[in-house]
Amino acid sequence: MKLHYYPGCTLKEKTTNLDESTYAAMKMLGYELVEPENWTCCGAEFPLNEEKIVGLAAPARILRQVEMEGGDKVVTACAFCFNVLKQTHIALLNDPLKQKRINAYLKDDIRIDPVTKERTTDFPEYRGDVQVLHLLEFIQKEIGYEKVRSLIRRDLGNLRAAPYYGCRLLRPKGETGIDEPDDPSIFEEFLESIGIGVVDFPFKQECCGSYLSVSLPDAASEVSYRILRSAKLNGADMVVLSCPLCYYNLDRRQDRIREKFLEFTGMPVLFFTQILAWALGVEAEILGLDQHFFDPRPVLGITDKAEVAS
Amino acid sequence: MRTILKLGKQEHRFIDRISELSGENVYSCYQCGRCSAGCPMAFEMDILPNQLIRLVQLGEEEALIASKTLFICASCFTCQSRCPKGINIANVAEAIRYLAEPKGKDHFGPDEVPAELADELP
Amino acid sequence: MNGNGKKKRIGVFVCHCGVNIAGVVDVERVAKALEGYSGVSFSTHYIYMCSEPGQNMILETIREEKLDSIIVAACSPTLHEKTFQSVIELAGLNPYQVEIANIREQDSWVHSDKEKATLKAIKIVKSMVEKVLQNESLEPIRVGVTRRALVIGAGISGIQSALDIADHGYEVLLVEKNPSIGGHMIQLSETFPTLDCSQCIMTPKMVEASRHPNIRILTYHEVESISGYVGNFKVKIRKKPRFVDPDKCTMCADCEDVCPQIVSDEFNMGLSFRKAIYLPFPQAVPGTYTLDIENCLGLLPIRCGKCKEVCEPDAINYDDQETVFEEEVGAVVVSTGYDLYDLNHLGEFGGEKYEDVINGLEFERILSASGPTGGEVRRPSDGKVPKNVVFIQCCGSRDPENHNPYCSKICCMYTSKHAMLYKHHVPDGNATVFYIDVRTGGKNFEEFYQRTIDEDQVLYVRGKVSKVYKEGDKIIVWGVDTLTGRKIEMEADLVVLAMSMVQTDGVNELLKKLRISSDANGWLSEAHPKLRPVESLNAGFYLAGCAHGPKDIPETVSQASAAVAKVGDLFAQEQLLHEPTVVPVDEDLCSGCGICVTICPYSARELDKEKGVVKVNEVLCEGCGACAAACPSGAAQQRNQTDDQIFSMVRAILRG
Amino acid sequence: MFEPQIMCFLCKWCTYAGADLAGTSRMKYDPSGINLRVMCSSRIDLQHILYAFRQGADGVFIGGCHPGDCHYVEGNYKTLRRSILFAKMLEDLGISRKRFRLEWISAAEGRKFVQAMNDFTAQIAELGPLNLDKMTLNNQKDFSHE
Ligand SMILES: Cc1cc2nc3c(=O)[nH]c(=O)nc-3n(C[C@H](O)[C@H](O)[C@H](O)COP(=O)(O)OP(=O)(O)OC[C@H]3O[C@@H](n4cnc5c(N)ncnc54)[C@H](O)[C@@H]3O)c2cc1C
Ligand SMILES: Cc1cc2nc3c(=O)[nH]c(=O)nc-3n(C[C@H](O)[C@H](O)[C@H](O)COP(=O)(O)OP(=O)(O)OC[C@H]3O[C@@H](n4cnc5c(N)ncnc54)[C@H](O)[C@@H]3O)c2cc1C
Ligand code: SF4
Ligand code: SF4
Ligand code: SF4
Ligand code: SF4
Ligand code: SF4
Ligand code: SF4
Ligand code: SF4
Ligand code: SF4
Repeated sequence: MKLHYYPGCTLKEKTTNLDESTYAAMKMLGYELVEPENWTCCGAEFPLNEEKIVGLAAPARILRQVEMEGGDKVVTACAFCFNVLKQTHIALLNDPLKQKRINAYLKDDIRIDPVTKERTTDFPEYRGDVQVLHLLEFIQKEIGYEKVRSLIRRDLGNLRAAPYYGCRLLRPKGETGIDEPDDPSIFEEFLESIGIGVVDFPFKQECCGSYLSVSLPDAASEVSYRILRSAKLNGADMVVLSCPLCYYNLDRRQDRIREKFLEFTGMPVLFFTQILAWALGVEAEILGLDQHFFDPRPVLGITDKAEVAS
Repeated sequence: MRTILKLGKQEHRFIDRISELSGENVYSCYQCGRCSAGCPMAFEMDILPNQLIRLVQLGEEEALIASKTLFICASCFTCQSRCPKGINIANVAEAIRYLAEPKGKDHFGPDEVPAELADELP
Repeated sequence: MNGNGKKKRIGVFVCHCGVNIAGVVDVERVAKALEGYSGVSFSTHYIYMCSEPGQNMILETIREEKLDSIIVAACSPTLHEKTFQSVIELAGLNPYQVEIANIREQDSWVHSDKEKATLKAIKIVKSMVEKVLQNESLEPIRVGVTRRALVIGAGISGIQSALDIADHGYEVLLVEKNPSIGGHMIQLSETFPTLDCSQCIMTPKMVEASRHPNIRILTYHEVESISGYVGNFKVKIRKKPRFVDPDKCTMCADCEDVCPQIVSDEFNMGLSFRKAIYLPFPQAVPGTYTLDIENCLGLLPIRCGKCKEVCEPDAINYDDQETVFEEEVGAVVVSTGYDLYDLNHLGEFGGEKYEDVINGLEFERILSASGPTGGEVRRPSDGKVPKNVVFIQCCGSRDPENHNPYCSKICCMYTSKHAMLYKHHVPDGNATVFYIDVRTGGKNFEEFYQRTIDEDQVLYVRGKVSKVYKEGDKIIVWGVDTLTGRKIEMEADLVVLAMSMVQTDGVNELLKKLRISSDANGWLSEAHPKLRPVESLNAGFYLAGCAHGPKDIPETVSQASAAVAKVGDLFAQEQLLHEPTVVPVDEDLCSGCGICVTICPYSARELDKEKGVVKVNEVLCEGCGACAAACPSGAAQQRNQTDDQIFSMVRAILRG
Repeated sequence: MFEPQIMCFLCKWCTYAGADLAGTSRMKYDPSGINLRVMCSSRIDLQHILYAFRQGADGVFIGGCHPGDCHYVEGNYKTLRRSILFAKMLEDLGISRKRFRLEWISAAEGRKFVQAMNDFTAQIAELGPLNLDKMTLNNQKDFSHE
């Protein structure tokens, strides 16, 4: 089955492991992912300000492209992109005036084909009909946990994973979130369906430090550490998440966390699609597990290349 | 510290401008402090999120523009999800930053990102 | 013409009110202008109509001129309509044959142009003549009163109401859904602001209620439906099977001892266990065991049947059945109390995940001398004495965005009490209260709160908590002190949440059937927020206690007694008199469209399916006239304000 | 000068009492309106309004209790809903909707009643006479009762 998938720039450049594992997992689940043609960056941050409404044009263009290609929904694996696209979708849906203003930009689009140098103009407006789904939601609503369960090939029953939502899957509270901001369960349900043990920990919805790892690295480390520590205290073998920024702060920056908090010994951090693909029997090489700061392979039982397929 | 409280035209214009830019009704904050209690970055801030809103209510534009908090807020929306009055402080902070920009108060420009981080940062 | 087709003889009496009217309106001219106007056979003016000589003049004129109806052109009807009604009654006429033409408040006092005011007065008087011409003589609708009350819910409000009604000398049915009366108050430890032991002041009342000859207590019963109208209700009551005969049960506890089924104890807020056959608490009224069929293994001897075997007095009857019976009452007091907001709404506090994060009622049980910890403050998880207790106010209250917008009113006080009592039990412990405001608007409440800080050294921190979670053995609380501008993180052994009060489950469904409205938050609505606070808009229903909104015990008891005073008003009447200016139906004209049925706010109209016309319960009709305006076929005509009357009045006003 | 005739239907509990209050407070207002007391504003129906216009009214005024204050729970909401319809139907019949007004005036709002009367009278004076009575006099229903 074909399905529109918006990867976002980070997944193509930096966290290719999230992108590749998404492709691999979805293939196992019977989906062929289709990226909207000529997709651009979503802007990475939803404009929080009425004056910066132009910022909606980029994500709206992506949705329009999906619409042009006849799609009625688009999934993302990145929590950040999901959040921007979903907020854009809702903002345009609820505010006809905004939709009009943005469409004024979209109509003036010009595209020049890099090869033929052909100019395309006269683009249609975005009608607002594209449903934005995070992959976790797509699995819950459209694939169904039963189906996932039936396709599991590796037994992860002896492992315990802490689902980390972070901010962008749940907040701002309201239509944008995929679950209750302070009592979510969709990630847990997902993990249960792939047969891994689930750890409930109170920091699952806390912020990872976001971009403050640039401006206030120490503060960000502290915030990240609290999350990892809480997961560990509650018996997690790994943290599972869906946001590249959270991944950056929680995994890639574990060096800094260790410097600051000497008692911290490290914690594997995986994208949910990696653990899904692994459970579905995808080979380890495809999953980009070697890109992680804290190598998750030992905890998954991957020693060298000797994979245990069941 | 002393504030000579004067809610004149200028102050109201400022408060209304912030409300308009952010889409939040800053008048409705009743200073429960819940935003600050749950804010993950509060420990780094010079003024707490609830104080940020308070200063808007007092029309203290300058104190706000001078505050570090504006650039520490991580836009995590924890405050928004728990505020009894549904106020989104990240939006308010963004609105103040917007007003501060022409005054040259951007805290951390992209060129200041260390090169080794720039490669990896999403 | 009047209803009988006879010509009317109308008298017009124009009042000067000294110069109040006559100074602006030419009263003589008014009286003149009415002479000979349709149906008017006499017209005069006089200086003070309401004075004794004025009244006498009217009386004599009626007799001499053989008048059958009169118009008094004077002040507003609100002032003297009653006066002149008595005058014509003295003359042997029906009070509905007098109409007041308001030429003072709505004419002479508000205009200064004499000519215009006079012309206006003439039109006003003529319009009233047109009305009285078609007025019917009416008798008030009389209905009897059943002097017997139903009280729903037997907490302190219901018990107080029942006792007061019974002391007035009337019979009361006190219906309680639980196995015992007592409500929440019997669960409390000590009560602010005086710290009396709740059981000590409550138990005597419960016993008194059970012994009062005028009170019939129906515990383990529920009201199924109520029909009828004020003074004459029919109530269907459902008796739930208790499987134990209260008259035979000696409370020997033998059954309890052998029962293998252990379930969580509601009375102790789940902090202890009970058996499937149980006594809810030692002072329960009625003093009898109850077999909880939901949790019983099954009554068949093959499944269990142990309790019946050991019961010496043979009080247990496995064949007990649910029954529904009907009773007649004249008034209903609704005193169904409150529930606490569910902890699960607060995910950021862990919902119900953490055993040591509890609500106020659980803490009451922990503090109670007869509670699950025997009156020692021990925390639920491991029975340790907590050394750091954090109290969090306004949980689920004052939060229009996520929870309930209202203030629950009592939690500031009970939190203060909790902190104080905790310090009495654990003097070396720390009590910290997180609050937004401390509201102590009751007699001696502020003094009580100040004692909590002055003498018991409880620390009040101003700021609303945002997160409570567990780390190992410790509970961590994230708050803020808005007074110093510091974010606060602290460890606690026990956290007590002042959960919002909410309407009792199921009450609104019941009351919707009774047409008692509730506000946006689910609390029952009073007839007027200031002037009729204990009556429902629906006549015959009275409100007492927390069913109407959050309240403490003193207020609950005052409201209960006030409601009973209103019940007394009702029962003191020989017969209920009802305004007859209602809207009946002309069956010949009625098409049975049913429009009026949906319009009527009092359900006074009902479609008679067989006859295809509407039936009107004149006792329920309040005479608003909304149905008359809506009826497409003119079948609904308001007595003494028919469409024809309105038309003729309009004509007189505009052409008169 | 044109002196309008205004037919006022006032609810007994609120607006009629408000008009009384204007009287006891000795406020002065234009005498063009004459009041008819009904139990509730919801007693008034389109036919009453049309009849008034046919009998020569230049304006029709309905006064009721503020929303939420109705003595009969929700009568004024019914009036409100109906009056929207009335206004539309009047327009259809060629009568400006400005000649019809619904106001919520409580028993405490004597001043508001005075303002409403002056205001409405001025508005009608501006519109000029309606003269509907002259146009339709012949086919008018006869309510004489001699
Ligand atoms: C933690 C806590 C501490 C408190 N401490 C104090 C204090 O120290 N001092 C003070 O003054 N106040 C205190 N209060 C307030 C006090 O509990 C209430 O004011 C009082 O109990 C209200 O009594 P009530 O009769 O209205 O309601 P309830 O006590 O709730 O009684 C209602 C009764 O109606 C029954 N019922 C409900 N629905 C039905 C139905 N459909 N059919 C039949 N029966 C039904 C219920 O089972 C219950 O028995 C406290 C409250 C709390 C939560
Ligand atoms: C500024 C202010 C604003 C308020 N606003 C509101 C509001 O918006 N809403 C609200 O619900 N409440 C309000 N209240 C409260 C409200 O005024 C009272 O609740 C209410 O008036 C109390 O009525 P009462 O009959 O008990 O006392 P009072 O109104 O004081 O009446 C007592 C009467 O007794 C008479 N009297 C006193 N001594 C004697 C004697 N020895 N012999 C004979 N007669 C005597 C007095 O002359 C007086 O007429 C307000 C109060 C204040 C001060
Ligand atoms: S949580 Fe909301 S209401 Fe409370 S202080 Fe913060 S912004 Fe104000
Ligand atoms: S959005 Fe900003 S102010 Fe609000 S909780 Fe997050 S970091 Fe704090
Ligand atoms: S009846 Fe009314 S108007 Fe006449 S004297 Fe008495 S108070 Fe004055
Ligand atoms: S054994 Fe019988 S008498 Fe004894 S408590 Fe049980 S039911 Fe009552
Ligand atoms: S029959 Fe039921 S109540 Fe009796 S002992 Fe057995 S389980 Fe308990
Ligand atoms: S009574 Fe106090 S604790 Fe309860 S809701 Fe009101 S302010 Fe909050
Ligand atoms: S007059 Fe009012 S109360 Fe009476 S039947 Fe008609 S709508 Fe109902
Ligand atoms: S609206 Fe008139 S015709 Fe229709 S059911 Fe009621 S009384 Fe009969």
